[in-house]
Amino acid sequence: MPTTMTYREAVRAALAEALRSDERVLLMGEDVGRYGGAFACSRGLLEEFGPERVRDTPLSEATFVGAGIGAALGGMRPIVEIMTCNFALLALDQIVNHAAIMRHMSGGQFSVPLVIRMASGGGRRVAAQHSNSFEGWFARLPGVTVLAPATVQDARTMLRGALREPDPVLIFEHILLYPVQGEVDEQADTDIRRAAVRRPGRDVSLITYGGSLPKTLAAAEQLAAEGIEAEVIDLRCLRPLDTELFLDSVRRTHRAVVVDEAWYTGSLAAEISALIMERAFYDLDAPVARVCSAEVPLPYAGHLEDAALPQAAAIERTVKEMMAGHG
Amino acid sequence: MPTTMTYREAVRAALAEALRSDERVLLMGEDVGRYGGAFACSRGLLEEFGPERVRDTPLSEATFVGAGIGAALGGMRPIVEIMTCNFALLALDQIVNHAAIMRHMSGGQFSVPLVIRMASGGGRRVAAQHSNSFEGWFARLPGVTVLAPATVQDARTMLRGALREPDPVLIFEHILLYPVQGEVDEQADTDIRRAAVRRPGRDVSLITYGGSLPKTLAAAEQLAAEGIEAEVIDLRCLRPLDTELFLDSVRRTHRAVVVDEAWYTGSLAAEISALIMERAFYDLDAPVARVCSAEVPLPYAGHLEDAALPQAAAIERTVKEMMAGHG
Amino acid sequence: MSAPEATHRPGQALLSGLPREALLERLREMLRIRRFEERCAELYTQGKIHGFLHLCIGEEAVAVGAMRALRPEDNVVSTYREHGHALARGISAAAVMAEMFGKANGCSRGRGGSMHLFDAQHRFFGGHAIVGGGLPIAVGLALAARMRQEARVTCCFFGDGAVAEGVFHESLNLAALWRLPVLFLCENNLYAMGTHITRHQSQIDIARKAAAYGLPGQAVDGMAVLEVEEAARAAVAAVRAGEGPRLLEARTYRFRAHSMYDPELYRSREEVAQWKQRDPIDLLAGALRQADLLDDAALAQLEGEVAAEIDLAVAAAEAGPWEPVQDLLKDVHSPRFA
Amino acid sequence: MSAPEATHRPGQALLSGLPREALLERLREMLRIRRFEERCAELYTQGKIHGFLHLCIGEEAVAVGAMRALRPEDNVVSTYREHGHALARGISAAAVMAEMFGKANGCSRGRGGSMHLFDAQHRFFGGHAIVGGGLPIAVGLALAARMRQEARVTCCFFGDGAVAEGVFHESLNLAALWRLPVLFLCENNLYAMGTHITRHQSQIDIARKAAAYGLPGQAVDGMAVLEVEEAARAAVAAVRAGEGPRLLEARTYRFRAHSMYDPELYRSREEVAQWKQRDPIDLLAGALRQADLLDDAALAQLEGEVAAEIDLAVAAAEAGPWEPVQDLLKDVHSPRFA
Ligand SMILES: Cc1ncc(C[n+]2csc(CCOP(=O)(O)OP(=O)(O)O)c2C)c(N)n1
Ligand SMILES: Cc1ncc(C[n+]2csc(CCOP(=O)(O)OP(=O)(O)O)c2C)c(N)n1
Ligand SMILES: [Mg+2]
Ligand SMILES: [Mg+2]
Repeated sequence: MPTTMTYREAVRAALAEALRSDERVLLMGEDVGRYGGAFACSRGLLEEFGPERVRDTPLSEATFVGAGIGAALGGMRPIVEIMTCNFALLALDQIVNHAAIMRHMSGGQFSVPLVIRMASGGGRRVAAQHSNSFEGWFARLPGVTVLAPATVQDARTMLRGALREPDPVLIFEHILLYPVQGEVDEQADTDIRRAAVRRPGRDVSLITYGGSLPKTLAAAEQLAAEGIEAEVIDLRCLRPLDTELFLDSVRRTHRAVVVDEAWYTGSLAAEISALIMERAFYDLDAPVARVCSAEVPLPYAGHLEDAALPQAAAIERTVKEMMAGHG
Repeated sequence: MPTTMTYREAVRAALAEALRSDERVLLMGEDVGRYGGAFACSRGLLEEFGPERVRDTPLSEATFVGAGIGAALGGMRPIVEIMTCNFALLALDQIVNHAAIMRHMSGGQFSVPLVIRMASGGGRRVAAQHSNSFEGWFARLPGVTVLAPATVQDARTMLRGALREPDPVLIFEHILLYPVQGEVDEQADTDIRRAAVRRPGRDVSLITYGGSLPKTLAAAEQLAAEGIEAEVIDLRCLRPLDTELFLDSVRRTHRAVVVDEAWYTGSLAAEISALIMERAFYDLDAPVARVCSAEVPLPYAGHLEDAALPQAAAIERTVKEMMAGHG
Repeated sequence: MSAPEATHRPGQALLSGLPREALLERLREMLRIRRFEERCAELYTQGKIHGFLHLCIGEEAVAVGAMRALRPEDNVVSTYREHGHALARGISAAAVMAEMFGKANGCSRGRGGSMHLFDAQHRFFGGHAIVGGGLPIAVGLALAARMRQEARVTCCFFGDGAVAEGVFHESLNLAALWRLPVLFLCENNLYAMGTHITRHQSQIDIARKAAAYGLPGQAVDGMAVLEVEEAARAAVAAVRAGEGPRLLEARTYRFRAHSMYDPELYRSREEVAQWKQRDPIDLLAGALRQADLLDDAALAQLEGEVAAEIDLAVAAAEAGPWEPVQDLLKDVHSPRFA
Repeated sequence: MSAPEATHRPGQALLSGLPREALLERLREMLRIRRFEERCAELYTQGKIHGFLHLCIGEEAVAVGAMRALRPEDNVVSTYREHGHALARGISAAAVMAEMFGKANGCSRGRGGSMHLFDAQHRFFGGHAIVGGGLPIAVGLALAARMRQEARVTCCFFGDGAVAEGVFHESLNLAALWRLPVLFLCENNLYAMGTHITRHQSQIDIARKAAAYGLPGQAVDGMAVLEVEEAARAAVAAVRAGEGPRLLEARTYRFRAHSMYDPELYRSREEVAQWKQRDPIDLLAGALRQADLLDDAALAQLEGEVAAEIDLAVAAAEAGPWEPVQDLLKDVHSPRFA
């Protein structure tokens, strides 16, 4: 029986469920306890689960992420919150050179079942140091799973799947999604490695994830009004990529646009484009296009921020140009 | 009049020239002084230029890189050495969220003319924490220039160009290149933003950079023996990319293979492939292929390390399959 | 440390040495910051200011006291809670307010906003919002000054929360090792967002941490502007004299929420109310009154001047231009030399 | 601190309390590490071992003393200079040697090599070569032990160079704040590669840094195995008793180069020679002889046993299989649960 909630409430419910159902689970990070989480995703959890299991940390990203690794090695199932992915750079060494590789490097002896959640993305006018989209950087790492729940449903149930993984899982929550309302089926499937078709269509495949999904769906609606039926694919899992799903789509539509809030150069969109190149080249009627952020540190001023981020209008324009053969 | 030297000597000569010709230049990093540099690239410089200008730092990557930013803001021209790019992760926040964006975010008031050098790459059996190829991560950053000198000539003269840049420049030196011998023209052009055709050819464009250049040239020689004339392009500058140069080549050869030591997924090779998709799609006779590292933390054992890294044989095989139309 | 002291030094001691003009100027500066930020909070509610807005209300004595100890040629590196620093440093209220609006006449052309104030003329090197991120940069600025034989001191502000970051440790070590001219000025307001210092520091006496780097550390009452100034002057003099870096911990308190989003679940109204009894503005004003240096009329005049300046600043911000969208990519790179 | 002390405590005091067996065992363990590493150096020259090879020769007393203070259920987190730790912890010489060869019978299946020894059975959690990288992991292991109510102590080794890294600061703070059962064991050999401690630390008294975190710190003569053991036992007992973390600084010296590539331009032969007069093996052996607990024959027997073990280890390494290339990607991920 589906219930309605916000993305933020879904995250909180997922965290509560995790803490309730497995005593090895703990939640730690800056201000996850008393403050209730910078984005209010953990409000009430300290009260329910106590300070042993819901731990406010000092501002020491490298160390509390590393402590998550150690706790995982020691038999716990830590969920570490990094307030935003911007600060994850301070912990990157621990993620890249420790968590991700420990199992392989130790000859299979030590797995790190660690879940790291972080907020990501721009659009809230918090300027260049607080608006980065670094999902794609992490999606490069052998050894980790990278998730980008884009719907309230996924915010509610993907964590359950993440906690079943034996190796590190990174979850990116786009800051613009937190207030979004949606229906949730608590019992839904939690297979975290499957991409999803969010809107079927025959003319072009729009491939996206995370905070760009709503914009892409909006663009698809607009396009439909003009007779272009776009299929919208939500990648959901950025590593490993559910390549077959989007390749199947492209093989049917013969056209693809990848929408990614990261900077254009080196974006995950480039990887998707390269994969389509390698595996569906002969099915393409037009070159794959990317709609990404402008190559600029995100400015504070609203009109500039809007101009820098991928918007529904740019997606529409790109699709229409492609359909018209100017691609 | 060209002289012969090793890549290592070329780096050292370039550093000495920089220190000699501009009193604002200083060199700092771990063991650049008394030890002479982990790769012996700065041996003798402390003796020649003294401890004020050649500074051994504590093991504090974030801080000595940040100090480089500050020194640049304060009117110096620091060259910071991070021993290897593996440790650069510890300083990534300073590079990404400070150096790269300060000029834009300050409304154009504060430029950061900082040069950061680091060793990069695998192949010396130093295992997973010491063999990463992170150039592609940095090439994503608006605001920085990323160089990968692949020849002794470039090791000798690109630094001169880098020091003329008003904004941060990151230089990656592949560890396998240091002992390589080559001819150097001290007066050569130092335009750092141009890619170079290292071997002309008509059948396929092999696009590469840094430590993969020798392997790619070796593969091209082998292919020539079998009648396939590969054009080998050395990107030299990974950001901004000299896109026109490789697109021109692909438009002539109609085929491209990108060789990149980074892990396949999300590699710079993906970006090159996506760019060719977008801008030379209709010129292609076959989909662009990538030869990259296997998706694994680099193992210590030699046979496994060899198997994980891109090798000349794999490049040859990829080209031959492409020419044969199995691509 | 967690509860404010019940009594403070009598006015006379506080005022020692300074002429009335100078004392009123300090009061005026604090008032200016206070009223400026109160206006910002209103403008935020009105949708004129966006994003994160961190007010330093309650902490004005630290900004004003410290800035008085600096010279124009000195460098300042600050945090995202830096309106007070910027104003006390001499950046015009109009330039700061326009920045809050995101206008092109803002001190960072509207690209930085509240958290990223920059001003080359005043050697104000930001406005950094990665907690602790400014410390290494300050060390580098000091290195440049030393190598260029400039007599500049670099003053670096940071909060108690930043003390937990690795760069705090690395920066103090490097600066001390190289005896660089940096004043590390910790604004200890007892909280890192919602986390009380007793829950983020195993050793809450921050000044004491200086010993781990072999440098002098000192704590000062951050609510007493003249004490802050005196301590900062002494520290800056030592730093300028080549004695190496110093750590100064100003014990203060933020009266407002961490940011505009913060429901303040983590502290009691009583705690806040108790600290408000040591409002730095009231403390100085009270001492001035006790010494017969201030009366209602004089205070009203100060308030009036400050209000007028802020009105003008808001008007300038309102009237300011937006940066043209086609300039979006400008300044990602500098114009190339040569 | 930079010059070794000319005299050391007389043998009797050193040997207090332990039976001859136990004393010989400590000597044997140190010899085992020494001879093992000497053999590694030879094998490196012969091209059997590759990559980076960091020898701990001269520092054996720290590994042996510390490991004696630990129980099997305790955790060990180590560095890239960890052959001594691994051997003293009980990992077989054969498993370590095979790892150096890159063989599949190595303790990390040949994937880690010299810098990345791992052994689940001995709770040896690596072998980390990002300097300082192991510290946060140790804190987390201790957190897990605490939450699971296991009586484990986590012993974390790191060098003086690592003390400069931000994670040192962050890890000590977090461990102390949460009173976690970690022993932070600093092997201060006076150098980070070629950089002397006086050129990388503004405060060279590392034990003193503990005060910045409100935890007890102590320095011990790292050349005297029994002193290390005694200090480690006391510290481990306190940690196990729930008193929170401790910092123990063992003052030692590496007799060999930093790695096989290091031409040692940064220190004099005299300095090395002077330290060699305090060779930990000679110190213990000398004390044992003075107390009539060791003679030439007994020493020769120990040496013989050790040599035999190492011969067998090398043979096992030589004979060991290479991991099949088709297993390259194995263990990048674990088999998925459920
Ligand atoms: C590296 C980093 N981690 C987390 C944050 C989120 N954050 C912003 S301010 C803050 C608290 C900082 O506290 P403190 O240093 O005491 O400064 P105050 O806000 O009290 O002035 C946090 C956690 C951040 N901006 N940067
Ligand atoms: C983060 C990081 N920076 C630099 C290096 C290169 N490096 C390896 S060992 C070493 C010196 C470490 O000194 P110390 O911690 O004292 O340990 P020791 O080698 O003396 O045992 C350096 C600089 C590294 N491995 N990791
Ligand atoms: Mg604070
Ligand atoms: Mg050392």
